[in-house]
Amino acid sequence: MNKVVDYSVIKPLLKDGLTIMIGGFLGCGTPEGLINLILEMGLKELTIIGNDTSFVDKGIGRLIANGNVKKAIVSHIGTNPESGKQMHEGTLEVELSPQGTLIERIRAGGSGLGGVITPTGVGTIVEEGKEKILLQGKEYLIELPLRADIALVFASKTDTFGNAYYKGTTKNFNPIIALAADIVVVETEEIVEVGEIHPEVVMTPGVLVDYIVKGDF
Amino acid sequence: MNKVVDYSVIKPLLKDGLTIMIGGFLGCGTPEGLINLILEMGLKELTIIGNDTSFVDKGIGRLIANGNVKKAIVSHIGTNPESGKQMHEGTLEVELSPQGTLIERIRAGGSGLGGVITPTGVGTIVEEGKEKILLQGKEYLIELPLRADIALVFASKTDTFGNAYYKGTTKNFNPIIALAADIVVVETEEIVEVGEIHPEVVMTPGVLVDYIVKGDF
Amino acid sequence: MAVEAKLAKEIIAKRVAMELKNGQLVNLGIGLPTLVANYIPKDVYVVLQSENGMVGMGSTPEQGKEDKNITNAGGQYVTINSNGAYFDSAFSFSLIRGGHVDITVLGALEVDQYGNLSNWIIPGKLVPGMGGAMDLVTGAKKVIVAMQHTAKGDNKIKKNCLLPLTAKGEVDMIVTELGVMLVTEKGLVLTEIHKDTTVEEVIQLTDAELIIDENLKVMNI
Amino acid sequence: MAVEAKLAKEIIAKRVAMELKNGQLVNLGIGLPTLVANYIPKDVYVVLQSENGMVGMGSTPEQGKEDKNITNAGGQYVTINSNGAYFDSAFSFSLIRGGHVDITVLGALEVDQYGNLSNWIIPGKLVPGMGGAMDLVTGAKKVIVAMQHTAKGDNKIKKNCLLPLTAKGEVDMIVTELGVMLVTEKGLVLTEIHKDTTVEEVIQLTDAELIIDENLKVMNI
Repeated sequence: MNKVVDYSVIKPLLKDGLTIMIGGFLGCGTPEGLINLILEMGLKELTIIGNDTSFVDKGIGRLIANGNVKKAIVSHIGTNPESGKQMHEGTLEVELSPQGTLIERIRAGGSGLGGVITPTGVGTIVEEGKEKILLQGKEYLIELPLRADIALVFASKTDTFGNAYYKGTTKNFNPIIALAADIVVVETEEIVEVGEIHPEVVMTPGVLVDYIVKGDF
Repeated sequence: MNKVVDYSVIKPLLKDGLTIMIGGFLGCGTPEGLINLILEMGLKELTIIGNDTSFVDKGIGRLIANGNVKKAIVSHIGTNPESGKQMHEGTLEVELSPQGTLIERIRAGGSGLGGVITPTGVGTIVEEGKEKILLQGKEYLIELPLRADIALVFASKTDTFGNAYYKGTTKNFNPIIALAADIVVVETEEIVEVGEIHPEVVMTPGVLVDYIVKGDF
Repeated sequence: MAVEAKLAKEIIAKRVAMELKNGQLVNLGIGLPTLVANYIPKDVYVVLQSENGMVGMGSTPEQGKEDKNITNAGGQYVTINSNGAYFDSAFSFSLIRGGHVDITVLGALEVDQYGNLSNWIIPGKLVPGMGGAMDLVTGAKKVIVAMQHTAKGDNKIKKNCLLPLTAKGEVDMIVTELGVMLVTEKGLVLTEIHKDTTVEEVIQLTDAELIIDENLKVMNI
Repeated sequence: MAVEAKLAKEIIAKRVAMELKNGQLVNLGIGLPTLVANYIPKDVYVVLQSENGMVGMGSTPEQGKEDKNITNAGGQYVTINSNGAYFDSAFSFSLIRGGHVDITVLGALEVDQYGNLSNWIIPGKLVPGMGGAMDLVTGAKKVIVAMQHTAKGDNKIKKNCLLPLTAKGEVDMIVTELGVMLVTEKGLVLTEIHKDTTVEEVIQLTDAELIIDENLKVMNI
């Protein structure tokens, strides 16, 4: 049950065509070592779920710029010109989901909920093709859950059991995607012994984590 | 903007007929001083939302035993014989909601979501009178959000701005009900200066808190 | 085979404990299921969840060392292991409903051959409420009912549950002092029996139609 | 009244800052709205939210003191005040969608007399995405659009937004360098104008039908 492994153990888990959730907000809190690994492997046709496509030289943005991504499910692509360019050229499919809806869809996927009932997007093109519902006199969209084959999580500190702690604004999507994928890989800045992260500050319990790699980036 | 007050300031906020959310799980993490206040005031016809009706001599259980409660929206009443007795006599209305559904309904009420789409309760009497929905081939119940006039929160430590920290299993419903009421009162074991609770361990940001009372119980 | 309740519970808890595998997240219900923790094999490491808000639940604290801020889902004082974590009820049920709990062990008032379970209400008589049971049974990967085979002379394993359900078709396994039954597409299969009982006795004490497994074994406890 | 962009933005930011009240939770969008923070009156204490995961956002760190783990929703380094708190995106949007943010200030491509807002897409040309804007506009108690009155000679305040909407009927107030407009049931009401402009000029530079408030004031900045 030793979860602490090298990148080489993660490699066979990553394959063309997978749906991958990646933590981070404009690159803050993204596991750059695992991004490196995907780049080195030259994976193709990935579906990436994350907050945004970051910048061309950072986080998810590097995967876009390198052509690894077939589809991106994100809330924002404006900081990465490559995303817009590939979208217009038809080589990248972009599904834009409002940020609060997106994170809630992932949370639903990881929490066994069948969808999200949100007012966000009502009366906009976001509602196209979606079921609407009237509840207590107000109109809502039903947004479907998201799950992934694998979640790539960044954590500041992780114990050998997988209990993870996220500093500052690196939290963002990380603790939520750790609920919503079949395999959860945590890349961490620091690995500590069990007991060094107090049960009060653990944000992702180790039971959710399959593999831990010490960040090398 | 001094939020730290005496029980006397809370008193006029509490009235007959209000809907009140109260933190705690079988009494662990319940603001007993605020329960005392309600008992002293002899409030009537309250609707109480919380995990359970605790024991006759603890937490919400004391309000039930004392006849302050008209309706309880909870997941469990089995540890308080008074609840069952009053229910059968017709003096207490009990709405039983599965625990995971109940907390998610409160979270929805506090998060602007129109409801909860859950598989829990499908095929049971819990689905009676509720809308069902088929999503991606699976049947779910739509459970409606819950909000309250006032939330009575218990916190282990709170700074003068209202940032709250909950020890151990006292968390339970507390940080969630703090999102879902018009007025939020935190009863705390310890009041500290701003800065003494690190931004990483705050579970309820002070912006959600209207009043802080030093626990006296 | 007539055994007193205490021994029956011990048999059941021992057998359920054998189902637990290394690394699993397990939720043990109040009452009999709690006893399972006493019989987990030394070489099997599981993480116990308590739905009020923790994983890595430890043993009962020594007298005088109780911490009022650390209780289990039954409201009793417990401890937490060094690899544990606390959280609020919303996250707790994200774990439960989201399929992150590998095994949940619960008692039953009735269970039937279709995997239906009734354990939260006897209308007009006893209305404890479902607590977290409905979410646990709906969300956990494997649902084990751990209970005495009969109650006050009534057979609890039914053709069809008569009491209101906790969940529909979610039970995977039933463990009693008489044996082990699996809910399968073909029906309820008796796979193990206690050494001191017979297939005939189990059939007689079971209302459900029982399929006797061709590899029927003696409970190895 | 022709002013350069920098001065226009200063006028707008100053006027928006006057809307903030003690104790409010405020979200300032990227760009012009960020400038509002520079003009908050000394006696007004507001808490700034950053939707990527913090309340109590502080000022820009000194050079060399940046912490890579503390950024704002624009990806820039920031600091946190001693009364602040960090959280994940789900909690962040519970605050936003749940009506806990008192004021959100955003820019616009277009805004109309019905309170409709367009600020996230120009189909076929510019598709940045909505980020958190749709949730902010839907969830915040008060929505203030802060923008220059016109863009490259085009009037941005329309009878009806032509671009895809960010949200329908959620805008409460529009602040430009020329004045202040409120979205009301009667229509768009001009309540304040800058001292260097005229009602005629504002009307000319506004496509929406403007109701001139009978108590029209000069912007007190």
